[in-house]
Amino acid sequence: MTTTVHDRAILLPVEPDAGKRKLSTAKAIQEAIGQRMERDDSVFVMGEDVGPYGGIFSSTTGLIDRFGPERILDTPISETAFIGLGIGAAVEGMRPVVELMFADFFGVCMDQIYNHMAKIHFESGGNVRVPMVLMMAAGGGYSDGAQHSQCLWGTFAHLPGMKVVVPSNPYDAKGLMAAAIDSDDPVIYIFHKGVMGLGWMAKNPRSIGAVPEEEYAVPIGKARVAREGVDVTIVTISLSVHHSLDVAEKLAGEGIDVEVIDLRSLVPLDREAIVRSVGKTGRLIVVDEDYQSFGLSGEVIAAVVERDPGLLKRVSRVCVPDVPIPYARELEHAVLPTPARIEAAVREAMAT
Amino acid sequence: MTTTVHDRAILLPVEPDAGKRKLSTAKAIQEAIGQRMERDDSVFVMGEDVGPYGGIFSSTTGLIDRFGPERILDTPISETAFIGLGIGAAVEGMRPVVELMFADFFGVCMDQIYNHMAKIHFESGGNVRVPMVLMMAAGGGYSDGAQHSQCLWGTFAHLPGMKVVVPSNPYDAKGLMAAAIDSDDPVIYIFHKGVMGLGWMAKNPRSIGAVPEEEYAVPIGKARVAREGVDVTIVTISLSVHHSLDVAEKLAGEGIDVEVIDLRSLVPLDREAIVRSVGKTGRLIVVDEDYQSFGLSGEVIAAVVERDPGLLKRVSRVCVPDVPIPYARELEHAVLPTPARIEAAVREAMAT
Amino acid sequence: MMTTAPAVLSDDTRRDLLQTMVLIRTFEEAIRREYYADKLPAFDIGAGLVPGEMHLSAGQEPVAAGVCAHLTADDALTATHRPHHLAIAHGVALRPMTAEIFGRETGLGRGRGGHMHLFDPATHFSCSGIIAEGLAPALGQAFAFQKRGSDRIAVAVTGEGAANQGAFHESLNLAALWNLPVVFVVEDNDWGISVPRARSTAVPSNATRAAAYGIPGIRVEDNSVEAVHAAAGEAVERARAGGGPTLIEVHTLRLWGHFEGDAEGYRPELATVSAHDPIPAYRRQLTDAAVLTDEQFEAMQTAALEKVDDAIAFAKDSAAPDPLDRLSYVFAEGAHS
Amino acid sequence: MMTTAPAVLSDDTRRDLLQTMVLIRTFEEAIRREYYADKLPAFDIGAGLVPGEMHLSAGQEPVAAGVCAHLTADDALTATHRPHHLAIAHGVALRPMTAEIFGRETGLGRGRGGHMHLFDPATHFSCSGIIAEGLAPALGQAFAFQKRGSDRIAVAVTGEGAANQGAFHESLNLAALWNLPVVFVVEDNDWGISVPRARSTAVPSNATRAAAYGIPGIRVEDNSVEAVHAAAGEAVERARAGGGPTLIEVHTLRLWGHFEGDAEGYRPELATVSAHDPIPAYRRQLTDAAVLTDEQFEAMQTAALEKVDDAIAFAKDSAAPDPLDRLSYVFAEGAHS
Ligand SMILES: Cc1ncc(C[n+]2csc(CCOP(=O)(O)OP(=O)(O)O)c2C)c(N)n1
Ligand SMILES: Cc1ncc(C[n+]2csc(CCOP(=O)(O)OP(=O)(O)O)c2C)c(N)n1
Ligand SMILES: [Mg+2]
Ligand SMILES: [Mg+2]
Repeated sequence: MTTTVHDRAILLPVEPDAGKRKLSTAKAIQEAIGQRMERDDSVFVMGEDVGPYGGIFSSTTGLIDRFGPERILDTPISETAFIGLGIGAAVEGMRPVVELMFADFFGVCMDQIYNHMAKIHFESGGNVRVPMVLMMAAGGGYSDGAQHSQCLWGTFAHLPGMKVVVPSNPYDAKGLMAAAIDSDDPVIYIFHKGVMGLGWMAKNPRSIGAVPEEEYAVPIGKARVAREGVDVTIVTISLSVHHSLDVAEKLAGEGIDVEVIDLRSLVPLDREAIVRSVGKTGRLIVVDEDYQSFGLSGEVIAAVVERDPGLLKRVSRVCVPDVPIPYARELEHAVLPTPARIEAAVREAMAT
Repeated sequence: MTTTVHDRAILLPVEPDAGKRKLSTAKAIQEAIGQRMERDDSVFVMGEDVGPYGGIFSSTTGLIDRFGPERILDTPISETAFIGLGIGAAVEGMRPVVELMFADFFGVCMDQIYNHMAKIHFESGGNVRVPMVLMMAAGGGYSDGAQHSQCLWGTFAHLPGMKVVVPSNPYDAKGLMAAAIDSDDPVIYIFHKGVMGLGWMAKNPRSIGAVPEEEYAVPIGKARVAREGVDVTIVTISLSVHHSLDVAEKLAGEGIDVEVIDLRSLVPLDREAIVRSVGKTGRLIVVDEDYQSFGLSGEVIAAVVERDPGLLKRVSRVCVPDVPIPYARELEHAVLPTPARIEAAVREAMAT
Repeated sequence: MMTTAPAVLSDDTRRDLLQTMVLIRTFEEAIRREYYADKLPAFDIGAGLVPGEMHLSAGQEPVAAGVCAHLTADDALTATHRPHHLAIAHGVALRPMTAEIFGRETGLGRGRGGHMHLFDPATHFSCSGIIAEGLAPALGQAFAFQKRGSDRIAVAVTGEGAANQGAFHESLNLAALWNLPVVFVVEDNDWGISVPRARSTAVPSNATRAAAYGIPGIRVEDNSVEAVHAAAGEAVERARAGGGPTLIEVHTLRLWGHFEGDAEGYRPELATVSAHDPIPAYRRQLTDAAVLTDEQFEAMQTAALEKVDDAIAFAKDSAAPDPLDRLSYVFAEGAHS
Repeated sequence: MMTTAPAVLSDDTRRDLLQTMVLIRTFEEAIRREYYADKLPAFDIGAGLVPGEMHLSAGQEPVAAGVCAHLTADDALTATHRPHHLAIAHGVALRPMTAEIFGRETGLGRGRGGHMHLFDPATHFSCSGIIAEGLAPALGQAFAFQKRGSDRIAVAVTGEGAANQGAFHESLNLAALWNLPVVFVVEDNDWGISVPRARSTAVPSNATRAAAYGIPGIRVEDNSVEAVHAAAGEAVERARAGGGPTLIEVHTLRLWGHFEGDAEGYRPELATVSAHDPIPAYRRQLTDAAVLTDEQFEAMQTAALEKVDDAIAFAKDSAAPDPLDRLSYVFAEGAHS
């Protein structure tokens, strides 16, 4: 149960200037995994259709050609068995990157995830480490129905012992994946399908962006001020960052100056960054594609009030209003945190 | 897929005077199930060790003697199969009461629970009902370790489509179980082991209380003001209600007047009751034995601030601080919301 | 494991089986057409009249036709992410089914469910997009039927990939233990998305696995609707008679991609797949046996096309759900959240 | 399914097996004594020096002794909620193990884990309180050993009740498919808490289930340590040689209750249970075969008692964890929440 010692890549927490080489988020993830695999043979990838298919949402495209089926392993549809296998391998010092195809499928394997992967380090008094990455696709917006469109990061974040990382753009995706693989702790790495920059799904231009070729890590637990502003703070994550930035840019023309905080991870939650921003604006909107109640949005609000109940002049949430994700487009787009809903929330906040 | 029509029992949401017949919470649950089984043969009970053993935490004691093994069914250790069986039987108009032995085991069967039991009604556009109760034991305090001491109600409450009921005392336990069986919706019914009034576990005297013999239902979704007060509001649930009342009684002697709200359910959450109380006291303490972040406590705080950010003068949380439940008593009692921690929080709140 | 020799079927039954298969194929072709109609040239999975993932069943018609011929609308059937063939063969009404796939208020689920979530109380049909998780609810339907003393049964269908899920094992054990009237049908189409059977399943036949539960296991090797019909007939009869569950695996064919948009680059035998299409094969068989004329076959196609066109027109003419109703149907009763 | 005839064992090996069994029993008796010492007369599960649920393994020593005789500290072993016999036989150091059960800072998990959560990196031992969920991590340990080209193996132990969990099925299929060096051992003690085997399991022997994965399945019927030793020897050798997994079921005995405090009212054969105690039986067998004298047996008991007393004294003398450290060890690195 020894753990391979990794050279830490240099931390570059700030996105470099654009104009450099651009990648989609999917390619950025592939690159991070590939670079780590090249210099550390304890890293391997395992999951359904991660081999020749390249991952249903292209998280592993091309890796099997470089590393072969011994290190890029297609599994049976046995999530409990292969996630458990990842845990055991990690306990013995390997660094598995395991893919759960959709976050929605957590229900068939949650015991391995939350009672084993997340608790072994604690139960062993720190004597056994589980350096494993469990990545998964999340999110809706393309009519995939109630069992294939959920975000669910709040569910993982509520349960102690795993870090929960949710990148919004290619630069962060690469750097956070590198940090996740380097981490001696289990990391849930959730990518929203809508930020992957896939050719076959509508995408926001921010799904493709400048990514350095060299290795780097983005530290887990530090939020990013995606846009500075003084009037309203939007605290958000993942695809909703793109929507929020779009809305912010639109409203800037009208003199409304929105600050957008991209949390980048739920666990650890960068409470400082939230409080700092709300301290400036006094107005908080939490935008979250996960279900509204008992999740991220409540925690963000509590984080502010707990620090100082006087900070907040106004608060609101733009989340999925505690309904399963409907199939019909008209309904789905009525419950997702769309730019239209975000814009309405900002205007309302400014009106008070 | 017809649904048996039930006579609704009269709703008696207010606990009758004491001095009547007293029961433990466990016996109150048994009585509710037994009374419903007597007049509706579509009700049956299923789970591990619910037959001759009577339920590991005595939720079904004696039922097999009255109703036989055809209606009180011991199952294999196959939670996915038997919870799924409950769902299918409910879809065909039966009213299963299924026991998951410990809430901690949800990870082996969560898909049936949250993607099927909770979503079928919605996905079918209301055409298929799933009138099922899934009851389970929760909570720590007796050194059962990280996999047998969790509360986890926040996890269920975050996911839409199931009601989440958590009684704190015998009267409510009977009435809420009756309401849960009557409900045409799936209901998660969580009983904390510490409120069951078991002979072999330390218990608060409030685990035994007056319970009418006749049938009645306590409406799901209405909080109860367990104690009126004007200085501080404690919003809480389950065993923590007992602790909070104990602390309130103690501090009353010092002139500190604590209001205690027993939520009784997370879904629906009685936001009105919370806001009403905080509107009076201005000071909110959320006491919750579930993990602190991304759960009930954040949601309660958000519920207040969302309504009016000016209501709160002070807020704090007494929860499990995002660590797995430790085995050693010294550590476990340092992370549980003990009376000592609650008392300290009230004093702190009063000091500001 | 045994292989059942097909019993001699009446000419009518044989034509009925083919008719069902033709109806299914006609439906799937129409959905495929509609699916792509407004997504090309730049394919966008979320766009068009029929958005989202789309798993079609072409090639697997023999399973649906052969099994469902033994069922009535009182019997329950649970299907998977690839449910259309089974729904049609079981008699789910085409109009509301199609409207659901188009996400309309007139759909089976008022547009809330979609193609992987078809629920029809009238025929006790349901499906789930989560692998193998539809098996357990079927047990409960069978349980309810058994308790009421009826001879109704439940059929639970799943893919060969699904036979490696925990839910498969738990469900078979519990059904066998409680002697429930269930027939388990595994559609072995050789693939679980891009993973071939040999790289997912440690044994060549899932019928072998029946022994792990002390129940009969049958593998139908050749995607023949009549062989399926025979095996299912025995199994259904056993279940109705109180003889408990049976596991049937059918070696069938995924004629198209896993879902629409799947280029199947991973599939080496791609070029020869269409040669194994079971519909022309069965048509030839019946023609050779002088059970079917060309005119009769064309009439089948016409009848199918009429039904399918009607259903699609119905769907297109139906209203979309009102966004204001977005919070409805979470609960049957009581306030929302 | 096959039954392996015990090979002839050396006298030393036979005495070693008995010695291990005696050590385990001595340990369990001591824990039982300590468990009740400060809980009676009013039993309170959370009170006393050893609080919480307590699942003891008396009667199941033949499994632990017979299997672990083939392992070294480099091999991995995963156990269940009933883990002490396996931990001891695998060589987990008694002092930190006992201290963990007493919830002390010197324990294997610094008191964080408890009796169902013993983790020992030195012997690659671990356990889990969730039924059947320990199997899958064992696959990963075997995978890591295989990747490194060693002949180390993993053994995954579970109860007969656990063989109806989904994790059992998935783990056996994946181990067989990837030809992993794993030995699966099912301890059939006839009971899953209060549910007898016949009411949980559709087949009389889990060895039958090996066929569902194309691997050898063996049932040892008589709780004989030598029969277990023989079956495990073959399976371990097969795994080390690259021959893949084996499933062994041992019909063993739960001598005491499911957990301490269990009155076993549901158990009809209660009165006759102690007659089947494997330790006196094996002692008699060895005495009859002139392999063991009474003095040797008494020496075994004395040696065992010394070790156990030492471990318990160590535990009692150790400090409890500091409540101020309550937030430690959630993460290996980085700030907490
Ligand atoms: C629990 C779970 N894991 C993974 C998936 C993703 N998935 C959808 S279909 C499929 C392949 C299913 O293969 P098979 O059971 O053979 O059915 P087929 O698609 O061939 O009809 C997979 C892996 C899922 N829906 N549910
Ligand atoms: C998933 C899960 N379900 C239920 C339990 C509760 N439980 C603990 S031990 C046990 C019985 C286990 O029986 P078996 O596998 O035969 O092991 P034994 O106790 O006989 O050693 C049960 C049901 C659990 N720990 N985990
Ligand atoms: Mg398939
Ligand atoms: Mg057992």
